[in-house]
Amino acid sequence: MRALSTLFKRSFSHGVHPDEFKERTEGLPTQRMPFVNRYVLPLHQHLGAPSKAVVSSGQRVLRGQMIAEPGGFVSTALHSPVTGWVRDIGPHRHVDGRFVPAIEIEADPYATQRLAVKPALDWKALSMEQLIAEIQQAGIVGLGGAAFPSHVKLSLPEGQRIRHLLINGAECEPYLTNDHRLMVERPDALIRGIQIMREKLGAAEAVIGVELNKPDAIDALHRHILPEQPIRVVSLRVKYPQGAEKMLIKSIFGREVPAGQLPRDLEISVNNVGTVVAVADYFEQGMPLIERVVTVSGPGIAYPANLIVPLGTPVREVLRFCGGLKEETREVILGGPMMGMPLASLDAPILKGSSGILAFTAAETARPKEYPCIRCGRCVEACPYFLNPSRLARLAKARLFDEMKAFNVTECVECGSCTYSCPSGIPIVQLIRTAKDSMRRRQGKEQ
Amino acid sequence: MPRTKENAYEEFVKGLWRDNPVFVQVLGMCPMLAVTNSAINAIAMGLATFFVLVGSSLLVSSLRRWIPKQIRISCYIIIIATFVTVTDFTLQALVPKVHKELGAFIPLIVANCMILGRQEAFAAKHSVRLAVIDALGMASGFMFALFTLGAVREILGEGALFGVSLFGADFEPWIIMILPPGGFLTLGLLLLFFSWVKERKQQMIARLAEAEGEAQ
Amino acid sequence: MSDLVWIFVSALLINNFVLSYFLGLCPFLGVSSRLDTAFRLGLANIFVMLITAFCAWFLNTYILIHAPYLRLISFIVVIASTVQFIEMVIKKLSPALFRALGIFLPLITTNCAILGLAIFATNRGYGLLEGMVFALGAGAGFTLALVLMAGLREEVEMATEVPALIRGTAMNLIIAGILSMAFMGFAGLFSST
Amino acid sequence: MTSESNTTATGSEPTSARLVLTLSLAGLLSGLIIVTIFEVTLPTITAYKAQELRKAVFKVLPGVASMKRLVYRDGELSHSDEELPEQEAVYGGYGADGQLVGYAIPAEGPGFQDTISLLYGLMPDQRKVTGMEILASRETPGLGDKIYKDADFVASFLSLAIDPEIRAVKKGRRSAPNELDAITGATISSKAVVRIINQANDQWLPRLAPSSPRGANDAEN
Amino acid sequence: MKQKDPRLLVQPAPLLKQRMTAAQAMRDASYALLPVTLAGFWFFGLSALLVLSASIVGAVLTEWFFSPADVRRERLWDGSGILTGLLLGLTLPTTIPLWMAFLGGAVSIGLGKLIWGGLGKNLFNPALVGRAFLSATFPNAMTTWAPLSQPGDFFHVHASNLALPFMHVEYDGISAATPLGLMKFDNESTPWTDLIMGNISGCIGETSGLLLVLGGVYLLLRRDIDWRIPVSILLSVAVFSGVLYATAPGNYPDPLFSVFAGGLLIGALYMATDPVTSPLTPRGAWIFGIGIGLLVVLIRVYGGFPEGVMYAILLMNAATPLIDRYTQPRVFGRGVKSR
Repeated sequence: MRALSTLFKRSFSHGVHPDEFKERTEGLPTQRMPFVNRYVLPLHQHLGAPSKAVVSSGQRVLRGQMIAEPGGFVSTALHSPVTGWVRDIGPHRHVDGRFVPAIEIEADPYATQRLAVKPALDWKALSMEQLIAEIQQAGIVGLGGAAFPSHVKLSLPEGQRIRHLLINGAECEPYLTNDHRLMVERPDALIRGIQIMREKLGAAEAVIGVELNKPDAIDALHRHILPEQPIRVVSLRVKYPQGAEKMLIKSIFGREVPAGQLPRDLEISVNNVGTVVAVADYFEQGMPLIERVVTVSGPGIAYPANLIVPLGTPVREVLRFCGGLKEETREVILGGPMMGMPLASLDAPILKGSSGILAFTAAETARPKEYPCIRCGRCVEACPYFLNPSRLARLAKARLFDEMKAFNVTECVECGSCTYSCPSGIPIVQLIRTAKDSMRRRQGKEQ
Repeated sequence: MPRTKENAYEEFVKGLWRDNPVFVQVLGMCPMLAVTNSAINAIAMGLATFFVLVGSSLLVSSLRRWIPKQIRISCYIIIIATFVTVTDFTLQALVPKVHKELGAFIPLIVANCMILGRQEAFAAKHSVRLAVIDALGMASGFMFALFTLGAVREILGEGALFGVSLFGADFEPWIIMILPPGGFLTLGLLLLFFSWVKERKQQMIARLAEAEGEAQ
Repeated sequence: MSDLVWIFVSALLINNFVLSYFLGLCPFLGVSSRLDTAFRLGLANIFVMLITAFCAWFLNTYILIHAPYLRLISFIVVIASTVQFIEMVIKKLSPALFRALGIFLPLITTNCAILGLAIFATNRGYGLLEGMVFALGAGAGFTLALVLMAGLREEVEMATEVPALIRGTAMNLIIAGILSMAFMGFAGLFSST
Repeated sequence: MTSESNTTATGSEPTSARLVLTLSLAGLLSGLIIVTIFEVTLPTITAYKAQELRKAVFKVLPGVASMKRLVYRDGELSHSDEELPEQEAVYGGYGADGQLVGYAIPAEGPGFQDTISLLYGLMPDQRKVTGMEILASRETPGLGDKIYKDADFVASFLSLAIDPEIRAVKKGRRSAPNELDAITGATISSKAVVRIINQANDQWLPRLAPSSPRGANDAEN
Repeated sequence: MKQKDPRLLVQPAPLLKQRMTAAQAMRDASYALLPVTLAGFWFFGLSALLVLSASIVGAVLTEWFFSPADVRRERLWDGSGILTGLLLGLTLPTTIPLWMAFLGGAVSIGLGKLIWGGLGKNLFNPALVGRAFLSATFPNAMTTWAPLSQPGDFFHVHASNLALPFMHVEYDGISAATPLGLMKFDNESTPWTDLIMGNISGCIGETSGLLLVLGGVYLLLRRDIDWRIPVSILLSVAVFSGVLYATAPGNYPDPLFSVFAGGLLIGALYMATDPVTSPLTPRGAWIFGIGIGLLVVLIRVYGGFPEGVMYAILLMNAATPLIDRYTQPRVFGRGVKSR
């Protein structure tokens, strides 16, 4: 029955439908991860300019205290996730294995870890500019994965307005259930957050897009929306990459965001459910973004879980809390299996954009031996941007970059649907990514 | 710029093999593929081209001081066309059967870019002696290529060479070889074969050099 | 009427100038690496062929009956000068067209397909209309072969797996051979009805 | 460039008058050479052509001793040796007694691969074809070229009724005097030959009056 | 206290893969051809088996000979060479000398595949390149058909099969005409029941329409082939020949005959659908299919050959790069306005 109704649900064209693997964690209530004794907070965990540290080594910091201020407009503040001492401000291992500037904080094992924050704010009294400034101060970024500073998204250029506030609850990446749990467990907070943003943006309505594989989340939202609230919940066909904002807009409004433009050009603002909840928490409790929900899953994890993890917790500690990695684990991914980052070291910390920790065994990481492309066209049918990935991959191999541009490689969002769908095991998106890097480097040289 | 005897020899040999107009420079293919369905046609075409090329090279190089450069191409074309017309009539009178086989492709020698190319690239800049030697080499090379192609196509296509049956009446001819696709495929495969030979030779030289290096 | 259809189809497909008569091979192999240039060369070629057919008919009917021996030389002179003339006219009248076709016009002068067209039309005794239809078919056939070849070559260019030994002319000739085999399917078209 | 130094060696930039002069001189010279060779070879070429034609005509018209080129002009046939474009001609064949035996008619039309041109003998009063010779064709070697290589096929034109029209039928199914066996594997080429002859018949039969044409009188002299 | 880290792989996402593999697609195609192949043995006896083996051996040996030593095994077992040889063999007449079938297999792989850089890079269907070569080279051998073998003489091998290489072929006197040949030269139609059951003469694999469709449906269900291609080919052939048939039923074959006779089904279902040589885009697939249909009807009705499927597919193969180029779908977000 569900399969049948799925067929008629609106969605974007193309895309893929990988196995979901969500059943292992979607029923698990979110747990709070206990404090550990060491936290590492890289100054650059969002898109844009890095934050600037405002604390010094040895200084005592309280949980929720700002430790770094925005380093520019496209940048946000950073807060201590724990009460303790700043141990070091210097290079620490990042997700990709490189060393980046970070603040290391040692937790005070005897502190109460009560939030040391200012009281709730009366958001209704704030002007839009003040609200935006507050959100920047709260360090809120898009929690879906891209970690784009939310206040930037909310600041509109002169003459533009927002008609629809679109809340992204698609969570199309397999394995991940953190948004799902958030919607099930905190629909009230979500709706309050929507209320704040919708009224401040002056949007006529808010739409929450949720994929059909989260019926309990849809129910919970329906139960909490008051009849007079202009909030719609739209259930969507399960499909990857529905969570990409342009695809979500296509699915819900049936409109394409023109290439090179942003959703706001269609008078739409898209925000992740986690982000909206963070906004609500900040204005109601004064709590800045110091923790987030992380799904820990994958065949290499002994006890999968949905956890509220303080930012900066080393992945190693999270894994240990979940029973450690199984012997056969081969790869650990921060984020979803389609677009996440492979971890080079378990010392890497949880960042604002880390939606999951997935541990994979040989069965998942084994790459099939690469076979020649037989032009079966599955990647073409998968690409949500209607590109021709097989051709782009061939051009990338032949290093014909100008040709690649002629075939619109710049539109590629690297969602990985092509690699997923390729029966020949060609790492299409990886080839495209590398080619784009070389192109960027070459362009840099020319300038 | 006095030239030694060896140079003259060089000029001759280069057209035959190293800079073979067909196998290496891939020039003048229009008349060539069309008439190489038998060895005899290939030779006839080769001779006609030979005559035109040598004759016009001779004339161009001897007149090179009097031909103004602005109209040199037109002059070359007139010279070549004259030779071609002469060839056309001569063949028609002497060997009408061959002329019928070659048909429209004799006048097309004019458009053979190899001939015009030699005038522009060589005859116009060198002495009569060298120009003729070069033309002889190039024309021989061209004829050699035509013959190879014609022979391969005739042997497989009719089981004969110069019309003489090679394998007896029981041979099953490969008809494609005397059809147009056979021309393309044979030339393509011959080019492939020659580049393979060349590569082998280079590998061999490299290996010899290596062996020598080790011996020392 | 059916004669004209057959002349057209024959020149276009059955006896395609490039794939069956081997005429115009130099541009076919030389200018077929990019699709858009191939297409424009083809168009320029059709244009010149039409004019050549007209000139050849004119020469044959009014001049060469008195001096048949001047056929070849007059064809060449006429082709060369018409191309030159067209180049000048186009340059004056339509600079855009000149930019599109201009660089190909001198190339066409040495294209044996043009001369071949004039000679074949003469040998077969075509009248004006037949000659023009023949020219149109031959030009369109040349363009068709050129464009197909260019499409195929652009694909081959991408294939890094093509053995280095084959790359280049050998490969192009073999592709042409296969194309020519495929065109054999048109043999006998419209002749049995 | 070396050629540049060559021209500059003869003097400064040549004037256009000189260019024109050079070109005309070249043209003149080349014309002279061509005319000479043409004049020298013309008799041989013409003789050969005439001989070939004669051979062909005699082959398709048995029992002929002399022939004449007849052109169709102003509604009747007349003798003419002058070749003019867009003029249709046949060859009248005459016996030793000077009587008209029949006509050799050149015809052409589309074949399997390319145009087939042929010459066939026709005796209008006996309503039959007396022979056929392929002059030029590009039919497939081994198959279509049997239209002139297959002796049986060529022989079947030696006496072939033309009424109502000639038909090529599958080998072994020949049942009427106006039918002939098509070549197995070259049906299209066989049919093409037949069609070319039929079309030429349609065109020429009305023109070839059963009585001897005017030009024929000359042959008796 | 320090936990032992596993050796972590840093392999960029995406890590998930669907289960279909290209090698599986090759095997699927071979399975789909199995019923037709067996029917070929049934209809034509041992000769069919010999011809098929010769073409497969020709293909596989060529592949083996020209492959670098280190990848030989793998190339041999990826199944594409066998598939090419099988497809070629199925389109040959049973009377063809074995050496010609072998040569055809070798040409298929050599000119159809290896020179292009191997599997996936060829722009023409390899089996059809081999077949076109044989058709142009030995037109007689390629158009001499044997009638169906009688139950008793399954083990009868045509003398012509065993002709010595390069030597002239003698046929054992029995010859039959294909339905299309009968149509073309004698204007005789064949009952469609015979066409569907395979009670006709022709190439080894083109006799039974029913089994061909069966295998095709299997491939369609496995999503190995693009449904648009066979559908558009068969539909356009039916429509074009239907229009002709409607104008003069006596002169033209009826649409059902046109679809089931000759190599159309095997071509439309197994050769034109070869993903390597057909367009990638959906719109391109339609154009490709309609183009083939049009050419098939054109060659069959107005051309010099009774059958034109092979040429039609090769010609459209040649046009595939152009079709692909001009049917690129509109990139998401291109050509739309924000308001």
